[in-house]
Amino acid sequence: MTYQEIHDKLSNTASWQQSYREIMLLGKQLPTLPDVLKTEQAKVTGCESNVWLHIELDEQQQNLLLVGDSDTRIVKGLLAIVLAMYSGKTPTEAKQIDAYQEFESLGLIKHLSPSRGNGIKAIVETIQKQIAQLT
Amino acid sequence: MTYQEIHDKLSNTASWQQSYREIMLLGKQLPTLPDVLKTEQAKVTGCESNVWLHIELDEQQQNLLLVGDSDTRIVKGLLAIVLAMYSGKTPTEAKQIDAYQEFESLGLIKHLSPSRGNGIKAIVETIQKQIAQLT
Amino acid sequence: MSDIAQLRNDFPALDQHIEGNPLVYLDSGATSQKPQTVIDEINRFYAKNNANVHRGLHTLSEQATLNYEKVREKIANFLSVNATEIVWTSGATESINLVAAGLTQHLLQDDIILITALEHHANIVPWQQLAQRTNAKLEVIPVNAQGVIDTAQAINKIAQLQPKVFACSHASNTLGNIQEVEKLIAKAKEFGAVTLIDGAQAFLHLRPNLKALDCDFYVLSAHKALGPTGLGVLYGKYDLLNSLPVYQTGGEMIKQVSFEETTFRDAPAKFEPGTPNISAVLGFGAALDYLSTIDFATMHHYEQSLFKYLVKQLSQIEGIKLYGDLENNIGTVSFTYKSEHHYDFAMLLNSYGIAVRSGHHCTQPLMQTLNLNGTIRVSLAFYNNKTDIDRFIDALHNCIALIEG
Amino acid sequence: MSDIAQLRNDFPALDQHIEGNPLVYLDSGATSQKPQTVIDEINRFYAKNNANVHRGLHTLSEQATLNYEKVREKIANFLSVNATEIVWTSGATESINLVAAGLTQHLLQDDIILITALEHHANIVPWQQLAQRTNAKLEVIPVNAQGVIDTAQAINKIAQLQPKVFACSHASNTLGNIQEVEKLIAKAKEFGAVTLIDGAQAFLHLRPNLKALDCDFYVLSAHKALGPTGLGVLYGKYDLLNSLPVYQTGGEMIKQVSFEETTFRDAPAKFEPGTPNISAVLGFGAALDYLSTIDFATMHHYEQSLFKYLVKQLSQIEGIKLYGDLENNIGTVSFTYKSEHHYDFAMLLNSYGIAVRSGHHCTQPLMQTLNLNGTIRVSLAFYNNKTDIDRFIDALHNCIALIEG
Ligand SMILES: Cc1ncc(COP(=O)(O)O)c(C=O)c1O
Ligand SMILES: Cc1ncc(COP(=O)(O)O)c(C=O)c1O
Repeated sequence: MTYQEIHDKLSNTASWQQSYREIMLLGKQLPTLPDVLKTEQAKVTGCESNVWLHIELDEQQQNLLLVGDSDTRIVKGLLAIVLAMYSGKTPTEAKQIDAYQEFESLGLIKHLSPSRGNGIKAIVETIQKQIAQLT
Repeated sequence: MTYQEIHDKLSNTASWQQSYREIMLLGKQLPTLPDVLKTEQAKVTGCESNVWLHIELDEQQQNLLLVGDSDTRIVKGLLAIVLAMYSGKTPTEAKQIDAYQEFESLGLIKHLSPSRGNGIKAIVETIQKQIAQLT
Repeated sequence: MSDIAQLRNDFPALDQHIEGNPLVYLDSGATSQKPQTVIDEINRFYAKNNANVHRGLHTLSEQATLNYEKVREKIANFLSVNATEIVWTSGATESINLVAAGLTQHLLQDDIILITALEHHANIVPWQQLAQRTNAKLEVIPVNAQGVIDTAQAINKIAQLQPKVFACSHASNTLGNIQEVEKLIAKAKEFGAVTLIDGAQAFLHLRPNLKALDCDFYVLSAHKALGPTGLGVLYGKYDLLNSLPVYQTGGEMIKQVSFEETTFRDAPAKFEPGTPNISAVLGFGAALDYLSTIDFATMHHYEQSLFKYLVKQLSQIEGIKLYGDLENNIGTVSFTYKSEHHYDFAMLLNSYGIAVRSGHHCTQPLMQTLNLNGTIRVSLAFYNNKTDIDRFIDALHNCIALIEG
Repeated sequence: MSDIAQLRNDFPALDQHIEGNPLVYLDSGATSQKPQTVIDEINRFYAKNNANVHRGLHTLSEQATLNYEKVREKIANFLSVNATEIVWTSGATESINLVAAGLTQHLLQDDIILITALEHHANIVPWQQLAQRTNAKLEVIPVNAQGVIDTAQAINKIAQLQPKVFACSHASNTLGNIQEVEKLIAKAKEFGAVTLIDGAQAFLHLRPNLKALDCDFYVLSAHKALGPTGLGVLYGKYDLLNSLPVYQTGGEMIKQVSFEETTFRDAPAKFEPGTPNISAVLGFGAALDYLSTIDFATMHHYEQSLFKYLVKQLSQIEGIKLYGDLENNIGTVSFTYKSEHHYDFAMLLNSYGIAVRSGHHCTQPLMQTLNLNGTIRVSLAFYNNKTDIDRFIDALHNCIALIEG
């Protein structure tokens, strides 16, 4: 699903329960990461649940390839949203992304409270840091 | 001054200031203890100020003789009241004395709050303990 | 039961909506709610009586001191001990740390410190640190696959290991189990062990008589027992307590200070340096007064019947697995649903206004033993009611549907 | 000045009568009064938001955590440091104890710990204990007969002794003196000393910029700065702070616990085991917000002019002797009257509604140096006014008449 499709879906939810349902569905669509990729190094620290994340550039070294996983449904869904935001972007484009503002416009900002322990902040920071290193 | 005279004086005070004046006057009338009697052993613990106290029986071994001193005027005055209560009494009579109730009837009970640090409670307890040992 | 049901109205925080739903507070194990009288007392102190204690002769200070010391008597009466045996600390955690630090000289290499497998980190790590300092050994009484300690087995273990120190929770924060501490203490004392009971969870629900328990130390936190945050109690049998070396040092706890030498006062003053948490002590006094108005047998019966109802409802849901001792319990239950993550349940339940706790509950070793990464924990108090449980169970069904859907 | 004079109305406890007289509160050095906004915030927390922090995913817990962590940022901003450099403790006393305990491995036999002759017991005894543990030496920068530290002499002493640890109060609780800590810190750092400044008295009156002071540690108590009891702040330069070993252990401060091994989180979490004093942190946040609305220069000028007025009035009374530095002062003055006992004055003044402190003020060594058994101490804050001072001086004249009569 493209980020635009996600945006349209989530902007129309009527209740928290419905948006959780959509988020969890997004998570379900995200492929499970093979165990060999669930390395300590790929782990994003600062999440209450386990989150693994890999970022690379495609063969032409132009567009970002992101894969990730989490052991909880909700965080995996939120992760799917983040991955959709960044996937296929060039590093320069990716640097422009204000993930927080996107979550705000999705009506999900409440989920991103640091004390929720979902680590979205940590995920976004990890991505931005790795992009900076890639370029 | 006898305890009765003290009682009459203090029962007629119109203000805290006036009763403090009377208390301090009582203190002034209490002879200063010679330094040799201001021993560590004679010190009453539990007072914010220094209080020294000696209790004996007279030669006929019948009536209590009490002397004491304090380095503060107010505590010395309160001490004078306690000494007047007990002086000349037989140990048996002394055991009957409810110093707290006396202070209550003098309108001074507020002064005896343990947190005032004047140690009247400690003084009275010391007297009662020593009387018990004398007999 | 009708009287008890009214008490809920004394707790203002319970009367609110979360995400459009009435709040269902099932996280009393983390911290209890406070009755209005406690809030009022804190208010009164700051608005009318605010002063430091033990330091001033003026009226405000004197009143604050009197009231402050009265609460020490109140908690002492509550626990059936003497006021001089009560030390105010910043929490159960500090209480345990104070004792563990104080026992350093008490231990020799290879001496045994015995705890259990279901302790809170606060009743593990200070002992682990003590063991490291002294080269003593930390040993552990196991739990079974349900998370329950077999008392007979535990007694054997005590007899076999002959610990110098025995520390055990009165009730488990994760599972709610009530340990048979009286028997364990008696056995540990046969071998001269110093015994410490962590009553952080038990105090509110069991109102222990410490004379009867006969432990050397007992600790609790005011905030888990209707009182304010930042206050703990350490009870210690006087002579043993007073024999511990000073812990933190500073004002108030000293007899005499010079640059060459300092002498200290006797317990409890010796362990209370600096300005104490005066407003919390007064607030806790109001909490104890409040508790005193509730007949214990009535409260206990009410809590137990709520708990039984909760367990029954949960047991009927397919896929739910319950842990812990469901018979001897303060009213706390931990569960999992299939292999689902506790995080998702906690988040989803919250969207229905249900406040539960999820995770390892500061009992990671217990989680390792039970082979779990965490549980969903529901913890009750007497201000909960059947409606709370019904709302929770309804929401839980919905959450399962959301997750399975 | 008119604006400042209005602030008094924000402090409900000031508006009462003692023994029939209006309360004149001149004991802010013991503890400050609290503005209504602080009381309201504590109220709000318990009545609406009560929950534990860092532990729950539910809304109440999440809000409590957010608000709690925001206050860490507030105090960090206030002190011009980073939020990660702020540790919440139970008071200035605990803050100093934490550092003194943490420096145990830092010291070798005969190393020097340097303090001053006017420190509060809380900034003496923990260092004395540290010296005893490590066989280090406790050395003291003297004061003159007035109770004042000569900065040049102090600097010489630092150069001569080359201390490993230097601890000094920013302002004296007994005398109000402001020490020239910036210069002393700079000199001590030349020799690589670890520096700790006790800001318990200074914080409210001086609002220090710790980046500018450049000390390693700074401590304060919330209750002396319009905040609630039971809360202290420890600031530490991050790397040094984080290099200190863990102090108390328990929940929340750990990364991973097993019975074999425990790993700890980084500072500040590492030093904050157990449930913190949440309501006090939130109340202190309200105190900082309140302070932020008061222009510092205006407040300082007002306090200083009150102090000058107080000193002038006191100086005119025959038989009164003033101590301390009357130029560089936070607004606290200690005095004696002839050879009269401070106790009598405190008691008599109280009967006029005047709340002062008397005694050794937890500075026994300073009293020994000044050859006193105690003083009467008047300590001001910005909520005092000229009328307070006039009432106090009037009452003092009456007390003298009573005593001399
Ligand atoms: C200069 C100084 N340092 C330390 C302290 C100790 O503060 P607390 O009692 O709040 O821990 C005080 C309090 O009187 C003080 O005035
Ligand atoms: C069994 C048990 N012990 C100790 C503690 C620590 O209490 P506090 O965090 O109030 O210090 C807790 C709190 O969760 C607990 O449940």
